[in-house]
Amino acid sequence: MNELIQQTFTWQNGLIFLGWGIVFLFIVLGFVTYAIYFERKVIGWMQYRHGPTRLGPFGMFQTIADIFKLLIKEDTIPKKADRALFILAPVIAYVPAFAVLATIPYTSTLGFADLNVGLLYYAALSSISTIGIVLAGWASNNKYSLLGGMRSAAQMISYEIPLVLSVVGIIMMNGSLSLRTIVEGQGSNFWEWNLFPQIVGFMVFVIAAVSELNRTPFDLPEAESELVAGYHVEYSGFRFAFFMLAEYVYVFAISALTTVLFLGGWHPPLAALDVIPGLLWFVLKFSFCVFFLFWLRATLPRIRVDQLMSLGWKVLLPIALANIFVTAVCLEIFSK
Amino acid sequence: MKGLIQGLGVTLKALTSKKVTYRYPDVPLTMPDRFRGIQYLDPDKCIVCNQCARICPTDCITLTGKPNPDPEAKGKVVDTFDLNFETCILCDLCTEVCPTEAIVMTNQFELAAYSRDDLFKDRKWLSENTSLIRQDNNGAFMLPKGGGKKDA
Amino acid sequence: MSEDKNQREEKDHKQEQEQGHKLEQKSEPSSTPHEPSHEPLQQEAISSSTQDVHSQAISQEEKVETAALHETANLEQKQTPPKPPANATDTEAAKDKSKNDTKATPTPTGSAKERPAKPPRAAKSAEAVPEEPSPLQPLLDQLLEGIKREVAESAVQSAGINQKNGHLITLVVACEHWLRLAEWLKHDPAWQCNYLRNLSGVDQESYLEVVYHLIGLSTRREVAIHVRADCDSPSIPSVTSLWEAANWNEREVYDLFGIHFSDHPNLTRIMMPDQWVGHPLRKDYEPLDSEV
Amino acid sequence: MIRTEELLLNVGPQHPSTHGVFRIIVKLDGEVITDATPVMGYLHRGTEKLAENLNYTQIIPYTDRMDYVSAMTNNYVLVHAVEKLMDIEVPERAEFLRLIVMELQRVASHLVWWGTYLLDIGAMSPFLYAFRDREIIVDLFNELCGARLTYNYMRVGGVKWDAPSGWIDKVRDFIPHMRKRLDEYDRLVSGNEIFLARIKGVGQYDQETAINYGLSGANLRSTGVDWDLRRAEPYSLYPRFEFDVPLGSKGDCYDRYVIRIQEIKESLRILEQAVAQFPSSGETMGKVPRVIRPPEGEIYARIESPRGEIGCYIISKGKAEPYRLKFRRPSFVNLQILPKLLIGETMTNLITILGGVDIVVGEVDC
Repeated sequence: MNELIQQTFTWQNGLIFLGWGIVFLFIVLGFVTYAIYFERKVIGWMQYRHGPTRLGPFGMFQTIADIFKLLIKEDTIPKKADRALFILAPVIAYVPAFAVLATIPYTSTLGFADLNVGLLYYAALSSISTIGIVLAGWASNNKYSLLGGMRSAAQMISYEIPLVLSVVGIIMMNGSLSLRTIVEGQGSNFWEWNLFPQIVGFMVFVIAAVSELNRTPFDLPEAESELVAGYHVEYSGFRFAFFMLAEYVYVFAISALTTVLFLGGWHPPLAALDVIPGLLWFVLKFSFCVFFLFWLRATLPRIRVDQLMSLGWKVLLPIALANIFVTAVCLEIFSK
Repeated sequence: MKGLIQGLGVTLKALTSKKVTYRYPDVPLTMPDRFRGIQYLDPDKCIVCNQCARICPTDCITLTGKPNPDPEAKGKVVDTFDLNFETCILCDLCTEVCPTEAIVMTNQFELAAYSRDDLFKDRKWLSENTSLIRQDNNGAFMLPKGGGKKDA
Repeated sequence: MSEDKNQREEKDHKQEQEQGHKLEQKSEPSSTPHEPSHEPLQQEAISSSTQDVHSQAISQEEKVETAALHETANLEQKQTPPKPPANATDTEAAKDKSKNDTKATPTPTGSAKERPAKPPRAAKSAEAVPEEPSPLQPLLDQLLEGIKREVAESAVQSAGINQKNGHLITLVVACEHWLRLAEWLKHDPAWQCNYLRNLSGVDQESYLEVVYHLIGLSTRREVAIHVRADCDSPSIPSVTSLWEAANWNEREVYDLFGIHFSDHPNLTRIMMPDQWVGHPLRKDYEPLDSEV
Repeated sequence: MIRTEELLLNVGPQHPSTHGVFRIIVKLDGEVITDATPVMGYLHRGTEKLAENLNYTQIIPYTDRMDYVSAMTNNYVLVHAVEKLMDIEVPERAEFLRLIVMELQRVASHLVWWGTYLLDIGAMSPFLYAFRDREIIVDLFNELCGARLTYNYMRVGGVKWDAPSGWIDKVRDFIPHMRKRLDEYDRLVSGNEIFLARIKGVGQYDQETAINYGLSGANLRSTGVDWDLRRAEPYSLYPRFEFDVPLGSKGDCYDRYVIRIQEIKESLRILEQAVAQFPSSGETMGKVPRVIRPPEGEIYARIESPRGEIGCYIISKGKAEPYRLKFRRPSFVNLQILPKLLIGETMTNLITILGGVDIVVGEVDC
């Protein structure tokens, strides 16, 4: 894939990229379907019940049936809604979520583009979907969704900064923004991963990432017990599916990013285990991150808006800055 | 943080523990004997004393009697017995006052109907509703009054 | 009519059952010696309050008649002689209760009205024992002078002690003195009734009435006050200024009875839709659709 | 000139966390509530009007449907009022059965409250945990009186059914099991910092306002007022068992939460003693005339339901039907303090406070 990118852009290359793009789209859609199924099963097990079991063996086809239902369902647009924005909002919410996956290296060879500003690319694109959510909240002309939209705008903006700052420590250690070099910078023994030198950065990153996804301790925009369903209350049919898709693709993206940045991408935890291919390690770490997100959703209550803001600005931000400062000092002392 | 981690521990333990839900539509659910489902009427026990129609808080029982066909037996025999299941609240007062235990509750709890007029149960339907009849009718509450012996 | 004693043998049952049937055919008036005076009254009340579709009237008749049928079934059960037709206020029950009433001293442990749970009761003594004045009588007299002193001479129209209700002091108060009395009850050091526990409207047909149950949490003293308002333009001063609990209760009484509470913060309907016509809990209220 | 308007929001009759058909019209300035007016009556079934044409045995099924989460205490208050009016003596075994059933109902009702309260605050699992344990109690009731929610179990003078064989042992086994579960709940939620941050200091009021608003139950005791009818005005067999009444101090949602959890433990203690002293034999029905015809007079009986003081005011004119029957419903009275508490709070706290007051709309509208 890399040498293809270096060559001049001909029709033939373009078609190959498109082909790979579609293949990857189906991989991600497959992941989303079974992430939803896996989440419902895990949360079910955690609540002493079985989760979906009726459709297909162990309920495998449940999510496929759901998506099929959403496809067939009528796509209602509220009369007084702002039609253009209403239709545009899910697109704006979903496209960056999928575009962000381009720079994530899965194994030493497998990976799409290897931008040298991979991390910056990720942070920039992921904040565009905030606009999509705010647009959805405003366009559906519903008070609840307006509240949901406003809340999510406040939340995402105030958690974007700690998310990015918490990663600056790693960048300083590796000296480059490219995700591939960050992974190569981590050794194949688990104590050489970025996790341990950057443990503080890791904590801030996890909290900010969960809040970025609007998931449970911070799922304020679509707080079902208060705002009924938040910004996507007026959406139905396939447009609603877009928002669900966007949410779960972000789960994919954030888990992949955590694996790459902190858990050493495709490196095995112990050097001796090198014989097992890197992709398997990547998938293992990746699914642990996904499981952790579902685990949080099953246990934790929701945080209040003002507590969310104060946590974001008064707690995470200073810790992230302190982490950068400490990393800088350590680099200065140890690099000599 | 300690509380959060404790909470996560509880849910993790629940992940692997035995589940408590039962597979109702596939596995039929058995109710205890005293469960109050839809009524069963034994027409020949009924002496048309109208007690059940009077006690019913929502007045959903209407019954008419006709004089006993064979001349020497006195008293009346039940002709039509309509139970308007739309308003019946399954409070079990009718079986309580019935002196001859003609009307008895069954454990049948699947009571949904596709149209409202299925809900008007007539005497024929009630007498055929013989599945899972309740045995222990007001056992400790009172001795069976009137003719009906406690044959259960 | 559904309970029965279970120590009676079956045979006696059957025989008594027949007797019950025979009575059914007898004409109704002769079968209830117990309260002849009440039967006709109750009769008109039912027919007047539901002069709608004929079927409704029949089911009412049936209810009254069956009540009479069972009434005669166990005559010897009658414990109490026909009660003097006392009105609701002073129900001096014939029975005296053994009670360790230490109302005056609010000891937290043996709380004043704590009736020992079901002490083995002496066999029901023969009736017509002269009603022994309840231990609260002195307290009642003390309250009455206090009211005469503080509020007004004719404030209390009648006062009594409800034996059955744990010797609850019951007063009937004129509605013009009510607000003044309420303030006194709340601020008087001996009473300090700071907890309005219940506020209910009653339609006594000849007049509308609001019953307040007050209790002082610290003094453990309880009092029930009936305030009367006439039927055509019922209006009672509102006590929301004294007890906030009265706010919605008074709105509910206004909604269901039509009693207007003067200077209530916002006297609007609370249960019924706003454009509802009529006050449902009144006896002379014609239900919207008759066969309900 | 930029003009900011207040947002008028209907926390409407159909809303996931108003515990029933209940609506609050809220004026929002951003997220802060400036004015709240509750609207009710959606579930008003006119029980008091119907009761005037029903005799006492027929009213009992209607009381089940008032506070449908704790039907047993509604049954008991009506039956207790009539028994006091007619001086009927309830046999020992019937009174024990009533007490055991009421305390089980209190545990079940608090479990429903606990599950839905956590769901309002955002945690999904506690609801399932609570209903798994409540299922055991509901099965016990199903075996005893044939119904899971609307029991119609108590009669004037006693109870309808005697305990089936082995029922008391099942109640005895339930108590340790429930205690183990309560520890699990504490580990899952009570220490959770997010949960504590959400309820500490929310919806706070002092003792004067609580008494002035006529609150009762955990809402009153959370401000430190020692007023539990089982202790203050004992009825049934409560004087025979010792249990203590948990009291709060600050009167905020956290105190109410702790009190209700403590009340479950106290109920389990009472159950333990009641099951130990349960008479092995005895009638379940006292001497009751065939037609319940209370003598003329009026009575206001009140007991401690899981939500507060439930009262039944009967005016009888000596007939088989009550002349006037008024229920003092704790949820209706406790709800009055809501508008006062909500001014200045955020939308999220509205749900927390409403959950903390613990209302059942069937009882609010009666």
